Amino acid sequence: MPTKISCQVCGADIEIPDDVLDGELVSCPSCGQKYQVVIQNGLIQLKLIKVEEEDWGE
Amino acid sequence: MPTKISCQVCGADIEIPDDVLDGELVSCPSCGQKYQVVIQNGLIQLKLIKVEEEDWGE
Amino acid sequence: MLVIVKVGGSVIRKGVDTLIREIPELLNNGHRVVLIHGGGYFINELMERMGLKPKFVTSPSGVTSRYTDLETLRVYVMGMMYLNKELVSRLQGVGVNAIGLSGVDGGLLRARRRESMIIIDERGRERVVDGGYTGKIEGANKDFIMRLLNDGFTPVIAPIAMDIKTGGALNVDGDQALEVLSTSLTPNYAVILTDVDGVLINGKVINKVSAAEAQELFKSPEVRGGMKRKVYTAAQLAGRGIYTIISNGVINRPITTAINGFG
Amino acid sequence: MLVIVKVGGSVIRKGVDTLIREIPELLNNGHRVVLIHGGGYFINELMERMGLKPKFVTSPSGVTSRYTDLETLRVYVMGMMYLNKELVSRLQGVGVNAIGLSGVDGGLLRARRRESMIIIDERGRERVVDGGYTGKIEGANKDFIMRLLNDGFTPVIAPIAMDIKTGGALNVDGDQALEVLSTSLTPNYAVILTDVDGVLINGKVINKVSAAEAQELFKSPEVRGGMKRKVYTAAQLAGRGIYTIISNGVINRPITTAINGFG
Ligand SMILES: [Zn+2]
Ligand SMILES: [Zn+2]
Repeated sequence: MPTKISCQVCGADIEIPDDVLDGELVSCPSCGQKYQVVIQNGLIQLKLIKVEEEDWGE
Repeated sequence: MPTKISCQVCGADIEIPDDVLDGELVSCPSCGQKYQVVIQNGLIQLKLIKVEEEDWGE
Repeated sequence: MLVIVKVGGSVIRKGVDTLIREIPELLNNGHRVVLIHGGGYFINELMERMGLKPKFVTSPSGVTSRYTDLETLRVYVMGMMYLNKELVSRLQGVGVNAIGLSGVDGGLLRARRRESMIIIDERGRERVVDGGYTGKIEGANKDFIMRLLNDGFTPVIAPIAMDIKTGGALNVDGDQALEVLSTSLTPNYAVILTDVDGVLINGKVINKVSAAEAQELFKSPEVRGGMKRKVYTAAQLAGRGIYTIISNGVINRPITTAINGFG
Repeated sequence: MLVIVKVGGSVIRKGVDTLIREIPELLNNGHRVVLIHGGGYFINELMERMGLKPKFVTSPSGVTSRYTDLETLRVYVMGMMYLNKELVSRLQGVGVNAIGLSGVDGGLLRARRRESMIIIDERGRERVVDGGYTGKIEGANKDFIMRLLNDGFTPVIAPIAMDIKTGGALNVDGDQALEVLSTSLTPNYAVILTDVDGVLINGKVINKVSAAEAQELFKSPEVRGGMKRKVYTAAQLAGRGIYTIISNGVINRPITTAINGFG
């Protein structure tokens, strides 16, 4: 039975897969908002994401 | 039949072994002078030696 | 005249004899030179020799790139500083008072570490992971470089920057180092030396472009991979009024040829 | 006050945390510091990792020592410059504007290559062979170091010198680098940091010696190997009127402790 967490933007349920890993991205099926899954002490939380996309390194 | 070369100091014969290698040291059996064997184009010559002895490197 | 030259790894691999020979000539004519070098190929060789597998990550848009974990960073610093000392030795051998530096030395190149990145994992899912040890250069210690130049030194700079937060070393792009240093030092010319004759479009060499043309080139499907980065750098610098040339580094007098070709 | 400190590889291996923490404190109190480092242990580790067997030669008097062929030199430069950047990063991390240099950079340490050496070969015969890539330091670029100190930099110097004839890198002894730099810069103190409390004679620590005492110590059978070289260095420097201390580098405030212990 997959965990469900409410979207912080639209309130819809977001299904979290059982084999979810820390850092994984999930999207709200209703509004499309992306979240980063944060797992701490077995507790699953969703964090609004902000990730850099640029040219890096040699 | 080993090669023989005259000592530049005392004139005595210095026997050069058949399996001599370039850079090898030989001594005069008479006066003790040390030489470095220099082999160039199959030709064996003797050079009076001068080598540094000090502390080097890490 | 001040010339900032990025010597690509491909040039180092094929041989820097002509480049090294040209530097004392330029200095004798009163010019000042700053060299920035690459050397990615050498890092690959070193990792292989140490039995380390290069790590790669795939971005959501499908682009695969090297991942600089701590072990990779260590090999990167070793390898780049080795090449740096090789270049300095070669220059000292022809009477040039070169000084080799990483961006950590004297806080020469300060960068922000990429803290996190999104990748596509083995299961095909998007995931946020630690960004590893690559950085985006935010500033150069201009005073330090100017002082070295005024004192008669020829700086040779490795593509390593200093993490602003920790002081640690970061892998940075050599072309980006050229961009930041050029923006800061405003040289007469910025020269990018590779092992080809500039950018090839329809089989024709393009090595002189205006800012607008560079922007166009950047969009061209014929400009790919490392060359895309170079054209982007050229476009950025041209936009700031700095003459920028992408040229062949393994010919005779590569820097003079590049500059004369620009005229 | 100017202090020149040689940080032995044994200290780097055991941890430089206390040393790094002490540097900003010394600088804030108006002192100037030049660091020279070793790191032979790391070169051994790297060679092993690259599947390279260290080469050794035996002298006619029976002493076995490492032989620095070209391949060994390359690993030596990589490894030493890696440690150099590590130290610089650590210092930058505590706000010290460190600058890492090899002796090749700016011709900082000029050395004469050992051109040939006599060894006992596999067949037990004496032979003259190429001396490899070790050197004896003949001079330091004093002006360069003084200028860096005046500009507020803290130089961190790797045990690599420049071959006077070719500009190439040479493996040089770190204690010899300390000796030459101290003779040239005439610091208030020269400090040799190791992982022990100075020289042990009859179980008693000796860390303060006059030139004559150092000469005596040098002959003592209890002073062996690397420590013999350090005592020799101390004797040389003491003879030139420079306070020289061999001290423990892995304690709290190692430099201040060394200097205070001298008083
Ligand atoms: Zn939603
Ligand atoms: Zn004789």
